[in-house]
Amino acid sequence: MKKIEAIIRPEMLDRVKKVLEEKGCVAMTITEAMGRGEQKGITLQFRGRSVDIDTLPKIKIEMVVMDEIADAVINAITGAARTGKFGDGKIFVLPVEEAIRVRTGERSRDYP
Amino acid sequence: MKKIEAIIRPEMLDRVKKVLEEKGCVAMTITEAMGRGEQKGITLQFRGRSVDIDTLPKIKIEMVVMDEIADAVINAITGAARTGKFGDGKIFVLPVEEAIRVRTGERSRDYP
Amino acid sequence: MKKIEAIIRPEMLDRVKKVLEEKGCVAMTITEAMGRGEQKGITLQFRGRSVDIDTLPKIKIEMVVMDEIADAVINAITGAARTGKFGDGKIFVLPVEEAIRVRTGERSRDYP
Amino acid sequence: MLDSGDTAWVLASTALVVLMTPGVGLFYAGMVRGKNVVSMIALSFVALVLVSVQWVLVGYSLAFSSDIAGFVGNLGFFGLNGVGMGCGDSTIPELAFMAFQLAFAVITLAILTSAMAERVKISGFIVFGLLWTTLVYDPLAHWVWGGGWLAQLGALDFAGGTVVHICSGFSALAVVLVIGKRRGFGEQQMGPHNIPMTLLGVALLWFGWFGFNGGSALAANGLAANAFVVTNTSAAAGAIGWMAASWNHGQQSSLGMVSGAVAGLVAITPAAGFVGPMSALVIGAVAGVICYKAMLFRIKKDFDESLDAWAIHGVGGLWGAIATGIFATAAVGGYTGLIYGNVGQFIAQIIGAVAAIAYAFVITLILAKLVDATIGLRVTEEEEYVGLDISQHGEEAYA
Amino acid sequence: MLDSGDTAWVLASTALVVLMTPGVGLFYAGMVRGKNVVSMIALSFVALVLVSVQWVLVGYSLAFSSDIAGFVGNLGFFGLNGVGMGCGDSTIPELAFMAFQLAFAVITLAILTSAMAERVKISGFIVFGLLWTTLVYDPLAHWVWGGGWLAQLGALDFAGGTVVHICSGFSALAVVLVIGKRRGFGEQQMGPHNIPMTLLGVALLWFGWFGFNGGSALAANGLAANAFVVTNTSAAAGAIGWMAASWNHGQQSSLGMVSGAVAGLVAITPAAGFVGPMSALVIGAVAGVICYKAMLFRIKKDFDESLDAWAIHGVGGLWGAIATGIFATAAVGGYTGLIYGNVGQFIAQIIGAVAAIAYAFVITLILAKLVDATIGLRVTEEEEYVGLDISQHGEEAYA
Amino acid sequence: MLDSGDTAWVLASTALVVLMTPGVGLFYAGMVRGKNVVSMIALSFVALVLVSVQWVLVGYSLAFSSDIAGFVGNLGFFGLNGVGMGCGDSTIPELAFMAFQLAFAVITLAILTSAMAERVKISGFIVFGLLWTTLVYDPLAHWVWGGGWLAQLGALDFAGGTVVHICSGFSALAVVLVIGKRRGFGEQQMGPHNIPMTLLGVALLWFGWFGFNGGSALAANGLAANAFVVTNTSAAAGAIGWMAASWNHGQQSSLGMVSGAVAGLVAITPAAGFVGPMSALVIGAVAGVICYKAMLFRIKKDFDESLDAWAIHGVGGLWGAIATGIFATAAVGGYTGLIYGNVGQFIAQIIGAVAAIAYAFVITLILAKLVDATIGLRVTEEEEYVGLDISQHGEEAYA
Ligand SMILES: Nc1ncnc2c1ncn2[C@@H]1O[C@H](COP(=O)(O)OP(=O)(O)O)[C@@H](O)[C@H]1O
Ligand SMILES: Nc1ncnc2c1ncn2[C@@H]1O[C@H](COP(=O)(O)OP(=O)(O)O)[C@@H](O)[C@H]1O
Ligand SMILES: Nc1ncnc2c1ncn2[C@@H]1O[C@H](COP(=O)(O)OP(=O)(O)O)[C@@H](O)[C@H]1O
Repeated sequence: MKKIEAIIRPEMLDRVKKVLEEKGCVAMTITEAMGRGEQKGITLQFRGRSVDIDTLPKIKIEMVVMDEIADAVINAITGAARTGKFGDGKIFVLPVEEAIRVRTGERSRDYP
Repeated sequence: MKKIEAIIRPEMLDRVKKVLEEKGCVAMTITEAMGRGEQKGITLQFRGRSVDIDTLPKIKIEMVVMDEIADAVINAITGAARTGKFGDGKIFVLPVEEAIRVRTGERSRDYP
Repeated sequence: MKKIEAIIRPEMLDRVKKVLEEKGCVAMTITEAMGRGEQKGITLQFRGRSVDIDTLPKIKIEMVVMDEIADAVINAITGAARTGKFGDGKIFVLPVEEAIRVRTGERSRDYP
Repeated sequence: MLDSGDTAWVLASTALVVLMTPGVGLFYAGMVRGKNVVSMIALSFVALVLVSVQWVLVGYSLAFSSDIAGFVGNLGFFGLNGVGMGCGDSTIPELAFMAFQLAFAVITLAILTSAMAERVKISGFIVFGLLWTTLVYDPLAHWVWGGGWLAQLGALDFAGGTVVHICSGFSALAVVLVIGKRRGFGEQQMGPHNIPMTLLGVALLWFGWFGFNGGSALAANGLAANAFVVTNTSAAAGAIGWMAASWNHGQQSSLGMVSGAVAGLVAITPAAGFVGPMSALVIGAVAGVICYKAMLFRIKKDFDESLDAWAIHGVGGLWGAIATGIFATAAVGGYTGLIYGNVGQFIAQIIGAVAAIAYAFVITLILAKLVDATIGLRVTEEEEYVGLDISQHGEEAYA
Repeated sequence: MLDSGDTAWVLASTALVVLMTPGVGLFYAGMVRGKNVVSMIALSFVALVLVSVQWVLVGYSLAFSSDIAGFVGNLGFFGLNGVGMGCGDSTIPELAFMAFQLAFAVITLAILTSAMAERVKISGFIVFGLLWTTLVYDPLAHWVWGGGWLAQLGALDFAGGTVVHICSGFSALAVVLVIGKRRGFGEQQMGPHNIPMTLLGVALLWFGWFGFNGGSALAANGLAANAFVVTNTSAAAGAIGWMAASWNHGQQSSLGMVSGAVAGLVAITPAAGFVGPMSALVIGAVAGVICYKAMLFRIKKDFDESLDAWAIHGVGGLWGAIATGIFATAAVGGYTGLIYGNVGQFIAQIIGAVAAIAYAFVITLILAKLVDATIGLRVTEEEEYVGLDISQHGEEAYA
Repeated sequence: MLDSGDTAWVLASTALVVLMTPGVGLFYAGMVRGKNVVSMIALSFVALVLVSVQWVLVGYSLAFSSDIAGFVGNLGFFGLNGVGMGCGDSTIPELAFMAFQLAFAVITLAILTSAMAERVKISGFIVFGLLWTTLVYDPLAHWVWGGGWLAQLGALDFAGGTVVHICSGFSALAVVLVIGKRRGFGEQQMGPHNIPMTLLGVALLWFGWFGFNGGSALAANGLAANAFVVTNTSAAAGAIGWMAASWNHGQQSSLGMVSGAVAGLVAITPAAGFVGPMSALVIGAVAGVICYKAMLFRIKKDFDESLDAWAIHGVGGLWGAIATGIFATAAVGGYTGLIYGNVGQFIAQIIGAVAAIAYAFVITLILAKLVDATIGLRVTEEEEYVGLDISQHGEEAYA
């Protein structure tokens, strides 16, 4: 079982959700965040001065999925969230040991 | 050492906190999130049309705990956060390799 | 590859960012959170009554880094975020299995 | 004959009172949860929209045209027939008076939305609101201001303590009995989501109240100035009263302070043209204390009338009506109260208040039950859970 | 000779109209994304600041001093030369009239910022705004109110349906053609970030509009009262009209309701001193429906004029101008419209509206292209991406 | 004899000035951190509540009853004794004048809360505020407006440049010396948490200022119209002045623009009844520049008077007092200034300003130290850390 953490552009959220839905992956948790990558944000030019926009708004999608579909999810997100420009985001895959469904109390090592 | 990520209904937070306090578990980090499970949110009926409420507000509780008490914490949360209806949430357990206390700089593999 | 989750005082964010930049670590994701440690927040005295301030605002910094530099990052954060008083925060280290750069689709087990 | 100064003041006052209705919306909306904010403000706007039309069509006529049996007006002014730009034997145009009164009818319904917070069905509210303003507000306004039986009895109500505040406050209580508590009430936190919004609402209310009370002199004269001054004084005293009464409960909440101010504003409303500033200090301070106690009582009784239209407007209005009978002084408005030995006035005030309470409460109960039984007054459980903003308006307050 | 009541009312009205400009800012700012909030409010303040200075220097003179060829005033009042504390043959000081008119010039530019939302360069806006108010607004105001050719033709515009609303609304359309769509328009969600802010903006607009229309009587009299009443009536009817027209699209959005109210306010503006309350019901309700349809049309045409200055102010103003020619009744303002058989008035209204549309659209197009080609009207792609708050103002709305 | 138009205007103006106090609250609250928002707005409300009561009890009497040694009034009007609905030899009711003056006393204390932002103990503020309004504001108001020594000297202050702005601004400086910096000042980011809230506050201030200055004519006449116009002109010019002065520092911040506008409003306040619109352009523009420089100076000196009551109200008021002595023209208010060769007026203005600065600064210093040494003016370190909203009010602004 994997946790997929995708940090994407906020304006790409709708597209990503749609693509994932088509793959039958609907369960997710979404958080607002601020972030920057190796480019250190964006640099704007003002009359000869350059101003760093330190961090930019991002959306973090967290999905816990079975090992088998992790790759498909990653590819779906990557495809939908890409613009090809700096700031498109990153996806991280973390191991999950167990998942519990609160409604029923079910516990499982290879949900969800 | 485990990280317990519980995604629960916002209105259950107070109960969950209380139950955990009774168990002596007070340290936690709380984030607001939006989420949906396999049901894809809630569907409302409006004059023959059905409207999907895509994602609903959730609270994410993160607690890093010693392996020994993880189960107790999970059970406490599950018990307190349950209404028995869809949307009650999920708990995920992730491995943690190390924990550092900023105040003192102490590092430990089985805190917290 | 490690994920470093540092929960710090909001007012320390600027310092922490600066110290990390000096070390060449700029990529990060920042989230607002509420938290409490073992002290259960802060207790204020009002005319003989004591009032618990349950949770206090915190900032969560998430950085995925190569194993080699994890220690340096941890030390940098610890140094910059410390006031020596309760509430300084914690840092947790989690294993990351894979990282994907959305812009290019590159996948790697020891980025970032 | 037209007096341009009086007209300027009444028109300005009318604008101020109209602004109070969104003010009520903001005041309330700050105190509900984030998922019902749009709804709460929208309800006030709906009140403004509905009553604005109802009033020019029939409301003004029911309240102010020739009297039928002391109970209600006839349809003589239907569609503002005969209500024109002229002044009759007043100093302001009839249309200005009509507009000023319109703003009162509007806000009375807006205050009442307190009782439906976070659970009312928008269609149910529209139907209920139209019935209520027609069958509860309009007759009551007629009783007191339109030459009805309370006017004949000599009950005083300068700017609407009975007509506006008792009426909306006790109607709110009746509505709560029908619509019931919000799900989770008493178990979950349902605290205010945005206190600055509520404080802004109070700022607009305090500001607008100068028109509410000051404009009720229907002239720009010494009486208006007196009403203006006592309004401000009572508001301040109300805030102090509430703060003092709640002091030992620890820190001083801003919501408490402004609730006290509103209580003071409510209580001085019926008295504003009959008492002086020193009486206003007393009236306001007592209002702050009483309304605070009423709120505690409401909480103890477990009524989910949580924006406190009853505790503040109902109880504050009741106290104001009585206080008018106590403190009225000939020097201000030509009438005397109990402290000058005029028991008759005191009794008239009590009769007026009690009659208004009974009428508003009973008719509102019937209307609410009627609407609830037919088209429904309350949303479904799931609609309530996701919040009225999404379920009733398809909107989210904040993105 | 000075009438203190008239003066009190016009000064109060002027203050109300000035408040409308930040009202427009809040109204718009609630509807944009969180990264352009400061920008949107600031644009209204910039309009207030710029036009306040331009108007006392040259604007008032161009609009109201002696006529040149029916087209524009001369520079006789340059720097308010000869505009003083006296009343001439009016009942209010010349300076009061000047200030009242200033507030109209200000808000007209503020309305126009709709078309530049989330993409305008602040320096470009400053230059464009100064040119536009001087070359588009001032002549148009002269045509209608300053004794220009439309005034001579007999076209009626009580409070600015043509001068303010047609002018800003159709100019907005022209600006959009030059400045283009926001990046991502039609693909990404660009919904409102703070609906309560928009509702607060509408509250201030509704409130201020009493001064806008009521004050346009330039006296505190029956005509002012009539204008006041029809304003409120049309606003309410507009809300109902829009709600009814959009009903089958599901729940009732609060933004729809208040958009309808603004449509009603716009449409009654030119008519407020010429029609009675029952006509206002019709004018408002029709405005709600028409402006809603105009918005749908605008969406279908894929115009990114998303705060709908065109659909609401432009189309609403057009309908109001025509409606004045239909419903004007001698009983209110001394003029009659089509329903009383006066075809001439109806035609004059249409000529006036069409001329204003053509003039505003064409000159705005030219000015916008000019500014765009020189200093630039639009920010760079990256500036737009991070948002105007950061890129143009170096500020973040919320921390 | 009563003039209804004058009364209408003064009552409306009073309402406007009362609204400015929550306006100050919102203006300030937007600029503090999210944990001190309720506190910042509440401080303004506390000022409104406290001074409203103090003024009717003793404040009005100390300021306006018969003179004692040119320094202060006596207690002749204690509890508004003898202040009634009649007009004396004015055209407005005494109570209306009293209420108008009340609103000035209120806002002066509210402005002063700048100096205590994010660190004041609520109980300390209540005690300090009562002492300060009684011992600093009331005498100063008497000196200038109540027939005290500055009035006798011939110092001009039309609407409170000295009484309100110098007084609050320089008092703020004194308070900061006693209360000290916020913890972390200069090290941590303490930026504005909600700029739209601040802009809304400015909108209410600008709006209310028309009553502040226009109402100070105490009549609805040409003088009021002049005051109204120069107020708007100076505000706009102030914004432009500040923007120009800060231009080379990159983008144009909205906070800079509105700070400049407030500076312009402050500076024109003493002059509004003595100068014409073209002088107002100069006064405002210079105010924008000077106050911006004062802010830079304040930052350089590392004073944590970060909401800039001193830089904007203090320095702006000082410049306004001097500017009155420079630009006063007989054509407007009957007095002449330096540019007409009247050196005496210029000197009187400087004496008045310096005396007010000295008095306000010294007495405030003493009072602040006194309160700080007894019940304490500042919260504890932990209370400051969690924020005043939680620690002083038990509330959180946003949920
Ligand atoms: N190493 C990292 N650790 C945590 N978050 C990261 C890391 N790298 C990128 N991010 C997140 O992803 C977002 C986009 O990253 P960015 O570097 O702009 O993408 P890219 O370089 O692939 O174009 C950042 O704003 C940040 O939130
Ligand atoms: N696989 C998942 N990955 C991430 N978050 C999830 C996942 N499943 C559920 N969640 C989170 O838990 C919340 C509740 O889930 P839900 O499916 O409604 O619970 P249940 O199906 O057990 O009733 C969701 O809104 C979402 O935030
Ligand atoms: N075990 C834990 N799990 C999750 N978050 C924690 C844990 N311990 C601390 N935190 C986070 O760190 C913050 C600071 O912790 P605190 O206990 O005050 O630090 P310390 O005890 O080192 O002074 C808390 O507010 C909380 O957000």
